[in-house]
This record gives sequence, structure tokens and C-alpha cells, in this order.
Amino acid sequence: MTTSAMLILDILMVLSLLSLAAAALATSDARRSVILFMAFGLVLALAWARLQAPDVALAEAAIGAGLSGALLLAAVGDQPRRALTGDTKPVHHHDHSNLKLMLEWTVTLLCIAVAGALAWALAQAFERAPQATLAQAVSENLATSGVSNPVTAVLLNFRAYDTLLELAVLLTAVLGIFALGPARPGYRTAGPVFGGLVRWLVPVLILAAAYLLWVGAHAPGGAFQAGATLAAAGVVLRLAGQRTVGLPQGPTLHLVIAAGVGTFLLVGLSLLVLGRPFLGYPPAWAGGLILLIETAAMLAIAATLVLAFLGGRPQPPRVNVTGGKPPAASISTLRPRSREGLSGADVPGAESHKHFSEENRQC
Amino acid sequence: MNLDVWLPLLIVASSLVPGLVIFFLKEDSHGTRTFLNLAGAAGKLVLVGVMIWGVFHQHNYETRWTLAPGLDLVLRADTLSVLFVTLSTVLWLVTTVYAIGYLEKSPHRSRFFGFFSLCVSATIGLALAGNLFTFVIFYELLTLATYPLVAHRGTPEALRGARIYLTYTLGGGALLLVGTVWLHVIAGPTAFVEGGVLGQLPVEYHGQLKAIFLLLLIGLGVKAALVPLHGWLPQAMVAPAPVSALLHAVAVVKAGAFGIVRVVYDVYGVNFADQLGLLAVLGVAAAITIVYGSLKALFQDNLKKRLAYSTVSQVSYIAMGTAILGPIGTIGGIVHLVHQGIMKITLFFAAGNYAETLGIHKVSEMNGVGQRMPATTLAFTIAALGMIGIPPIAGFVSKWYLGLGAIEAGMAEWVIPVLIISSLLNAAYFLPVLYRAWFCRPAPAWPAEHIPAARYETAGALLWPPVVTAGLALAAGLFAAAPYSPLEWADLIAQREYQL
Amino acid sequence: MLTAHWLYGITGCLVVALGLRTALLHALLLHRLIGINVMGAGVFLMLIAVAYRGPGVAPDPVPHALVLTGIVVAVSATALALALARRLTAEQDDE
Amino acid sequence: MSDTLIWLFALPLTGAVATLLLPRQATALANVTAVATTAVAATLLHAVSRQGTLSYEIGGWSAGLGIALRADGLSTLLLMMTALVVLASSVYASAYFSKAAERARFWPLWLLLWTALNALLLSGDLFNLYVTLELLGLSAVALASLGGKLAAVQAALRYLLVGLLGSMMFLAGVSLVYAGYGTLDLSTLAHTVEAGPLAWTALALMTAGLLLKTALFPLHFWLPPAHASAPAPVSAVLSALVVKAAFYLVLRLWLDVFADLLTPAAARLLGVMGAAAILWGSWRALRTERLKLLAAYSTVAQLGYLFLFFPILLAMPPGPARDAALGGLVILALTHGFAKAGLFLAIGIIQQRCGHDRICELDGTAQRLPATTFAIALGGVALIGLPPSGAFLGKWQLIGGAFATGQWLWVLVIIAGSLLAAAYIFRVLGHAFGNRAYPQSTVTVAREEWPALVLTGTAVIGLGLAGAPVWQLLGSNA
Repeated sequence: MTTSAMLILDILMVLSLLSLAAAALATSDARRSVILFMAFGLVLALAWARLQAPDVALAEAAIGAGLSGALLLAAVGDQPRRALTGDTKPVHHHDHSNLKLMLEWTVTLLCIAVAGALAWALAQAFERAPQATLAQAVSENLATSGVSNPVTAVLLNFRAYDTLLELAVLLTAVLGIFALGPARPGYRTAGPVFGGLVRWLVPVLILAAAYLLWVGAHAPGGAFQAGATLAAAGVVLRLAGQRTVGLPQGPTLHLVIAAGVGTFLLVGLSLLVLGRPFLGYPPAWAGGLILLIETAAMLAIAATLVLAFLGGRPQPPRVNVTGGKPPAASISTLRPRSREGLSGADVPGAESHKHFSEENRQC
Repeated sequence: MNLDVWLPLLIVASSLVPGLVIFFLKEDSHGTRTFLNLAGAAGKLVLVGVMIWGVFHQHNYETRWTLAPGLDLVLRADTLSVLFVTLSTVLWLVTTVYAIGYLEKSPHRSRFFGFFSLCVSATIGLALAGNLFTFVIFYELLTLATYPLVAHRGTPEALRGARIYLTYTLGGGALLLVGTVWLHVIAGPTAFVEGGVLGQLPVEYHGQLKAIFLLLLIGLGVKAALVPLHGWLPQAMVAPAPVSALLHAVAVVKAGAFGIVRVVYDVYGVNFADQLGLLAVLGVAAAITIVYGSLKALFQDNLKKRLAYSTVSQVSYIAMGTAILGPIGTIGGIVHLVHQGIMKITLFFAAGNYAETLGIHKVSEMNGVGQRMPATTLAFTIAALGMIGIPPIAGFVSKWYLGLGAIEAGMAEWVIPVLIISSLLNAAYFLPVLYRAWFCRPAPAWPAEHIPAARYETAGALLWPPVVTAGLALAAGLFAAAPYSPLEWADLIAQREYQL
Repeated sequence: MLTAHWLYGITGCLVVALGLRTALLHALLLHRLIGINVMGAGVFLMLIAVAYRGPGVAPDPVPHALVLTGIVVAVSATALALALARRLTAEQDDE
Repeated sequence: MSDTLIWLFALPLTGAVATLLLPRQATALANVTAVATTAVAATLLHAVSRQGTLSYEIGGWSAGLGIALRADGLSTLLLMMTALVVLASSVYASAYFSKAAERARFWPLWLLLWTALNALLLSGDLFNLYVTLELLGLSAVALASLGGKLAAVQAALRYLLVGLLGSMMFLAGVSLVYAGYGTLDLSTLAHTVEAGPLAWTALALMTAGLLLKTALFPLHFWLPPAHASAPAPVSAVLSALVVKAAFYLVLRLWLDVFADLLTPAAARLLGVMGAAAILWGSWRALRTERLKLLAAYSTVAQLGYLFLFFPILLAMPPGPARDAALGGLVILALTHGFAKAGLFLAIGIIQQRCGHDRICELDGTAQRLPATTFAIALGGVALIGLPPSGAFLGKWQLIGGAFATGQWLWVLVIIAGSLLAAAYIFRVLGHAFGNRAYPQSTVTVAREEWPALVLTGTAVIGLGLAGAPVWQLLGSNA
């Protein structure tokens, strides 16, 4: 394709990116802005494909646009608007409106300044065009890394430690979600048509995941893309009314979500004990170990993303109420937990104390 | 082990360790607590005896511990510190006995005696401090250790008094800290050296040195109750009598006065301070305080308040002595450090006895108390006369030397009048009290008779301490010329300060 | 320096600014969350633009790996935020 | 020996997985992990004091291509403090959470938080630091939300958003650095970085993000609610360690990596924000009605002191004076860590025993909970900066530095802040000493009361009287 055509493509891409981002942030309607955000993500994926970053493009499409979008939509689904107004702001805007206006302007100017500074800095960066980037180092050591896809090599060998901590981040997120309460009540069970669709869609997704995982070693793909695809299967099942979306219950579930971190640590530490550096794979085994770690990571990622979509630990059948209930349902399930909260106010003695509070109001 | 290194630490520990142990004692384990208190006090007395002997024979006792680069915690024994250590140790022993009697079955005694011992440890620490940094540390510790004692009763008034005490002392402490750090930046670690160390600094620093001196003077003046920084002292008299004794005679007020002496003689050097014109500032502040305090005392009906204002006035004799250039004045000031302590503690013990035994708090209630409590009243009388400066009681010696020193230093024309006025005022607020106590007919009933007259006029533990201290006050005057007497020791200090 | 560099690089900067503005100003939690995500996307776009070495030349894989990590971290954070928001609704209805 | 660097983050992480898989034995496992990790930290401290900075190249890949861990005096000291504070808080937490379900939820997140802290303090790689920051932020938020009440959830949500914003800014800066210098390794960067729009913007973005996370005034708004509504052991760690981690990064960037291109003006800006934090935080602490809020606001103020060191340090030429000042900064940070953790633990006990933490209703606490009240008093001494606490030595250095560099104004701020601190601490103690007592149980569990005492004791006695090694350790590899 000629460079001028390329340029036009680029310009179109850039413009649509900017307009989609602006639109997504401008609309006041939550659902609309989520959908625009997803569209933005897809175009971003295209842009990255064009910039020769296929791995990232895949991940963005699957996770950045796909699953984040799904999460946000689900949230919009069960959140009445005012909840999302949930006071999370330092400054109180309501009433005095000219103060609000002033604030908006200052922030806008600040953001313009940030953009300017970023661009300026970036320009200098491109001039310096550091020759000694890590690119060479990566290509030099690719042979001994155990995989031929440089991105996978960086992710799971050269900078494997980052990935280990990243899996820890996923684990933290899902544990945090668990601590906040049980999953949403399930959706209506699928009708025959959708049901049929599900019956062949899910296996396909699973196969796709397996393929992505395997191909990641030498071509675009890898644990994250695979995990996301697998999670997509879970999401589909969920939409079809499958409550537990095939996830195990209790301890086994914990085993799955901890699989990524666990395997990673196991490999790294056993190598350390065997006298090699932490996560320093012997070149001969590197490929195998990486595949092992990636498989575990994929399962963990998939499970985590699905659980995030469910919004918590899938409930055992008896608790679940079929039929899309209004948020009140989920609240009623939350009530008991909020009683056993940990804050000092509900420790023994709190009640017995009440009657003292009155006489001491002075001071 | 090497005694020269460990003795200062041991002397501090001899009250610190029992104090810490006492915190963990059960409220009712009366015996153990009393034993620990007395054992600590007695042990300290022995150790101090060793130290006096050693210092007299030019021994050098020093404990040194580095806290940070250039910041050493130094405990050192020199003539001046030994004087203060001895005073505090002796009076602490007496006060402990008194406190044990005074606090019979009142609540939270473990807490009280714990902090009581910490308070004394802090005092001993600042007495032995070998440099300004160490002094500041113990000065602040003293503030912290006294707060719970003043607040001890937990009544709104007690808490209020404690809050005021804290406001003044922490404020002063902050200024003292700033001054000390500033000095440290200019002159490096400022060890206490007889004759001072700052004299060598180049002239361009003199301006800063004056500013620093003011900071230090205010910081120390708060505890020494220099007018107008004295506000906390009358408020703090809500505390139990033993605490008042501690505040007025053993620890707090003394710490301030002692600090001023240290700064003038061993940091700036008295001649250099004079050359900077700082002695004049100090002298004026002292003179104002002396007169003002006595005037205020005149109008107090509450006995402890009257005594408190008398302290404000009397402690400034020490500052006055410091402000008078020349060995005689120095002797007068330093010896008063001891004399005022002995006499004032006697007065507070007696006041405490009146309150505890008969519920007497006001001067106007003291009619005829002399017949009911002769021994206590006798002790009170001796101390009061001493305060006025009647020979042969200790107070007379101090005032005599101050006067001589003033004449020698050519400051007579304003120091002598101040001394005379204050002595007249002292007489004016003490003699009426003595007259009522001895010669007025008692009221039909005492305000609240807690302890009936038995073998003694009151509980033994309350009676003996004032009697003993009154005796000391008398002895300090009668045998002023004897070796190891306060006067002789002050003379030794003066010789070493002026390198005579 | 290639056209694509500044074209996409500058776009990244602008997207960051857009996201930042919403994250700071918007009243609705959901929008602030999307704002932060957009901001992240902008940063990622900058990184990918930096990695680009022109047609036919292999790009620098390191930024790609960083962005992959970043995407996963971002989605985890979003998930936790939404779970908190859901619990918040429940608690508010409790009041 | 440098394997210790690995174990420092690997042990808590393993512990997190273990406590997740074996919820029944969670408490025991967690305490074992805590003891083991503390032992490793002690070993590291010993090693670093002997042979200076240690480093470890993960996977055997040279720093740059791979990720390097580094432990110098500064990070080692903070690692040690982290270990001791978390250990004490773990012992406390074992008794604090009564329900098994609560414990099962708590321990894995708790150990993940510790992992994040250690990883952050060890990391020598900018992007890796970003990941650790996110791990830290998410685990902290998850723990803070365990309170479960509306206030807690709301505060946690705000905490999360602020944290995300901060990390994004940080990441933007990191991207610029990689774009311009083609490396993420801190030590390599320190040599290649040069003044110019690139370095400026990168540093500005990273610093802004970190200031948001360390809650420097006026970016502190999120901290008090979050720290005040979390469970006691969580509050302790949030206030003592988590905000300090972000501060530590600012220190690294400003004093190590970007030191050459910093102007006094920039440092003065940090100083002014710090001064404002001291005054505002102390004032709010004085006005607040609740003990936990008081402690949280005092954290805002105490962080101000740390930032006050920047204009002074950057005005000093390298040399003993500067090293002394740096030591003062570190010992002040350490003292605050121990003292504030102990304070929050003590407050937690009061809250559980009295059923509330309203300051004006604490009368008689001194009689009912003497040990706990004493812990609060000790912590207070450290917060005010009175001797013999380590904070006294720190403030001594701070005031000395201000005089030495002729920046007198800061002295006034320091004194004002200290007096305000005295006011709010003794406001509490005044009530505690009051003799109006409420009929309440005085039963206390040693396992709960000791940690607070030990921590505050360390802050006052330990660091105050035995703090000299801090300077040696910092000097050994400066």
C-alpha cells in the first residue's frame, strides 16, 4: 500500500480515536458511554495492529475493549444511576455554580498543559531516538529464551518478574471482590435459539483459547489473550443463565485463581533452590516451563475475569433467585454481611455504651 | 567494672529502675512499693556520697553514649552538678517518706510513685548533664514526668492546672530547643566547661549569640518562673502536697534556675556574658520577679498560693546571684539554690500537714494552730523566718552574700534596695501567718479534722519530714563555715568558675 | 522520526489529557472510571508508538510487553472498583 | 546472601497463596510467614551493614534487559521497619478478628500487601515499580474496605480512584523515560538522564502521581476517611507503611536518579506543601472529635515534616552535614512508622473495649486500660518529637539544617507543628486521666495490648537511644 494511502488511513484512525474517546467521555448516559468506550478500544486495537503490535492488539480487543466493556455494562445493568453518582469527589460541585465553572476551567487548562508537556517531551524523546534500546538485547537473547515470539520472551522470561506480580494483582482484585459480597443473581436461562448458539459457541471459544496459548510461543498470542478468550466463554455461559459457568466451588476455586501465582512461584523458587537464579530457566527447559506457567496463568486469568464479571463468588443454588431481580435482591443478600462488618462501631459494648453518649455531648 | 564511667548512670538508674518496676505493681502491694521507693532513695544517697568525695578529689566521672553523629548523651559530675544532685537526692528521700504517709489509701498510688521516681530521675539527669543537648533531653523528660503528677487527682481543676503547666513548659521547651540547635549549628557540641566556651567565637557571631541567649533564657525562665513566665506555678498548686514540694523545691523550678546558672557560667562564661551585656538583662528580670512575686504573695489568703508566689520571688535570688559579676555574688546565688530548697520544702510539708490533719487551706483559718500542732508550726516558723532572712537561719547567709557581692560588683545602688524591699515584703506576708498560728485564739472547730491528736499531733510520716528539713535549714545557717556545708561547696564552685 | 510516530504519539498525549480531565471533573463514578481507563489507553498508545520502527522493521517488543501487563492491571483495578461501587449501592440502600 | 532479596517478597507471596488455600490454618500460617520474613529482613540488615548495597538480577538477565532488585541502606531500613510493624500487627490481628470468615478474608490480602511493600522497596526498575504500586494500591483498598460499612466502602472507593490516577500519571512518566532513554533500570537512568523537557515532564508526572499516593497536602483529602474507617491493623499499616512507600519513591527519584537536574525552586515547592501539610493536618487533628481521625490527620501532618527536608537537603552540598540531615529524615520516617502503627493498634483496643472512639468520652481510660493508654502516650511523645524519641533526633537535624542553610522560616513551622501536636495528644491524655469512669469491662488480651506497647516503645526508646546505627547504615553505601 502506498505511503500516502497509509497516511490517510493513519489520519482517519487517529481522528476516529479522538472523536470516540471524546464522545465516550462526553455523553451523560452511562450505557452509551460504555459502548462508545468499547468502540474506542476496538479502534485502538486496529491502530496497534497497524503499528505492528499484534499481540497487544489482540489483548486490547479481548480484554481492554471486550471484558472491561462487559464488566462496565454489567455494572450499568445493576446500578441505579444515583449509585454511580456515589460521592467519590473531593470537591462538592452542587450549589455555587460559578466556583464549579472556575474549577472546570482550571482543570481543563491543567489538562491542556499536561498534553502539551507530554507532546513536547515525546518530541524530544523521538529526536534522541535512543539507539541502545532493549530491542537489540532482546533479539540477541531470544535464542536462549525458550520462545521465538519476542513479546512472550519479554513477558515470561526477561521480565517474568513483572508478570508474576501482575498475576498477584489479578489475585488481589478477585480476593477483594470476594470480600465485598456474593455474585449477582443469575440472568434468565437462555431461550432455545440462544441456547443452541451457546452450545457451539463455547467449545469454539475454548478451542480458540487453547490455540492462542499454544501459538503464543512463536506467534502473536499467549496466556493473556487465551485467558481472555476462555473468560469470554464463561461470559457467554453466564448470559445463557449458567450460574456457576462451569467454575468449581470452594477450595478448588481458590486453587484455580491462585494457580498462576502459585505455579510461577513454584518454578521460580525451585530453580533458586536448585542453585539457579530466581526464574532463571535453563535454556533447554525454558520452552516447557514457560508453557507450564502460561497454562496455569491462563486458567487463573480466565477464572478471575469471569468472577469479576459475576461480581463475586458464584452463589450455591439455594441463595440464587432466578429472574433478573432489581438491585434490591442483591442488597438483601448483602445485608447479613454488612452486619458482621469489622468496624469498631459494632464490637461488643457498643450498645451498652449508648446511654453515656448523651450526658457527654458538652466538650 | 570502671566506676568512673558507670557512677553517673547508676545514680540516675537508682531511681529510674525502681520507678519502672513500680508501674507494674498491684495497687495494694503497699510494702513492696514502699521498699522499692526507700531502697532507691537510700541507694542513691550512698552513691552520691561516693561522688561528692570523688569530685572533691578531682575525680572525673563521665558516662557518654552517642545518639547521632555529633550528638552525645553525656552524664558528667562537676562541683555544680554534685551540689544539685545532693540537694535533690536528700530532699527526694524526705519527700518520699512524706508522700507515703500523705497518699495513705488514695487511688492509683503505683502510677503516682512510678512517675514520682521518673521525675526525680529526670532531675538528676539534667543535674549531671554534661552538655546542652543532654540537658535539653532531661529538661523535656522532666516536663513529661511531672504532667501526670499534677493531673494526678483527675478532677477538672487538676486537669486544668496540668494543662496550663504543660502549655507553659512545652512552649518554653520549644524555645530552649531552638536556641540549643542554633547554638549547636554555630559552635558545635556545647559541652559544659567551667568558665564557658563561647568566648572564643569570632565577633560576627555575637549578635546571634545574644539572640540565642534570649531564647535559652525564656526557655529556662518558664520553669524558673521568671515574671512574666510564672503563670503556671500558682495554678499547679492544685497538685498533692508532695508534688508541690517536688515542683517548688526539688525538681522543676530548680531545674530552670540551675539551667540559667549552667548557661551563664559553663556555656557563655560569666565574663563573656557580662561583656555581651547579658547579665544586666538577667539581673533586671530577676529584680522584677523578686519584687513582683513578693507583692503578689502579700494578697493571697490561700496558704499554698501564698507559698507559690513566695517561690516565684525566692527562686529569682539564684538568678540574681548569677547576674552579679564576681565570686561573692556567685556564691550567694548558688548557695540559695540549696537554702531555698530546704526552707521551701519545709513550708510546703507544713502546709500539707495543716490541710491533711485539720483541713486548713486558708491563712485565715490558721488561728491558734500552733497549740494544736506545735512541732509542725515550729518547723513552719523556722523556715518562714529563714525566708525573711533572720540570722542564723540559712536564708540569711544567702542574702548576706548577695548583698556583699552586689557591693563588690558595684551594683549595690539597685541590688541592695531590691533585697531590702523583698525582705520587708517577706516579713509582711509571713509574720502575720506566724502571729495567727501562735497567738490568736483558735476557732471553736477546725475546718475538717481528718487525723485526731494522738501520740503525735499528726501521722508520723507527715510529721518527721518537715521537722528534719527545718533542722537542716537551721544547720545550714549555723554551721555554714563547716567543711562540705552548702556554703563551702558553693565557695569551691565559685573558685573553679573564676579559676581562682 | 516517522510520521506515524508523532501522529500516534501526539494522539496518545491528547487521549491522556481527555481521560485526565474526565477523571478529575466528572461527577459520575462510572465516567471517572472510564476516564481513567481512557487515560491509560492513551499512555499505552504512546508506548506502542514509541515501539514502532517503521514498515518492514521489527518493532521494539519491550513496550508491547509493558502494555500487555498494563492492560491486565487496568482491568483488574476496574473490576475491583465496580465491585466496590456495587457494595456501595447496597450500603446506601441499607441506610 | 543476595537470595534474601528474593525471599523478602517470595515468602509473603507464598504465605498469601497458602492462607488462601488453607483458610483453617490461615492465622497460624500467616504468623509463621511473618516471623520468617522478619528473620530474612534482619539477615538482610546485617548483610547490608557489613558489605553495603546488595543487588540481584532476576532470571540472571543483566539489569536493563531483566529486572534488578537492589537493597541499600535506605531501602533496608524501611524493609526492616515494614517487617517489624507487619509482624506486630499480625500478632494483634490474630486476636482482633473474632470471626473465622473475617480472618479467611483478611490474611491473603494482608500478605499480598506485604509482598507489594517489599517488592516496591527492593525494585530497581521503573516499570516494575509501577506494577508494585498497583499491587500495593489494590491490596490496600481491598483491606480498607473490609470494614464493610458505608463509610469504609465509600472511602475505599475514593482511595482506589485516587490511587489509579496516581499510578497512571506515574506510568505516563515511565513511558516518557523509556521513550527517551531506552532503559527502565534506575541506576542506568541515573547516569544517562540529562536536563530538558523530557526529563522535566517525566519527573513531574511521576512525582505528581506519587504525591497523590503519599497524600501530601493539598492532595491528602482521601487519606483521613480511608485510614479512619479501616480495621485497626489495616489502618496501622496504611498510615505507617503504605504512604511511606510512595514517599520513599519520591526520595529515590529526587535524591538518586534525577538529583543532577533539580533546582532549589522545585524543592522549595515541596517544602511549602509540606509546611502547609504540617499546619493543616495538625490543626484538623486538634479539632476532630474521633480518635482514629485524629491519628489519620496526624499522618498528614507528619508526612509534611518529611517533605520539609527536601529544600534543606537540596540546599546542602554533599558531605557530613547533608548525610546527618538525611539520617534525620530517615529516623523521623522510621519513628513515625512505629509510633503511628502502635497508636492505631492502641486505638483499636480502645474502640473495641469502649465501643467507640469519641475523644470527649474517653475519661478514665488511664485506669481501665493502663497499658494501652501508656502506648498512646508513648506514641504521642514520638509524634510531638519530644526526647528521647527518634523523632526528637530527626527534628533536631531538621531545625539544624534549616539554620545551617539559612531557611529560618521552616523553624517556625516545625515549632508550631510540634506544639499543635502536643495540644492534640494531651487533649486525649487529659481525658484519659480524667476520673469520670464508665462501667465497662477491663479485660484485655495481652496478645492485643503488647504489640502497641512494643511498637511505640521502639519508636521512643529504641530509635531514640539506639538510633546511631541508622546514620552508619546510610553512610555505609552513600
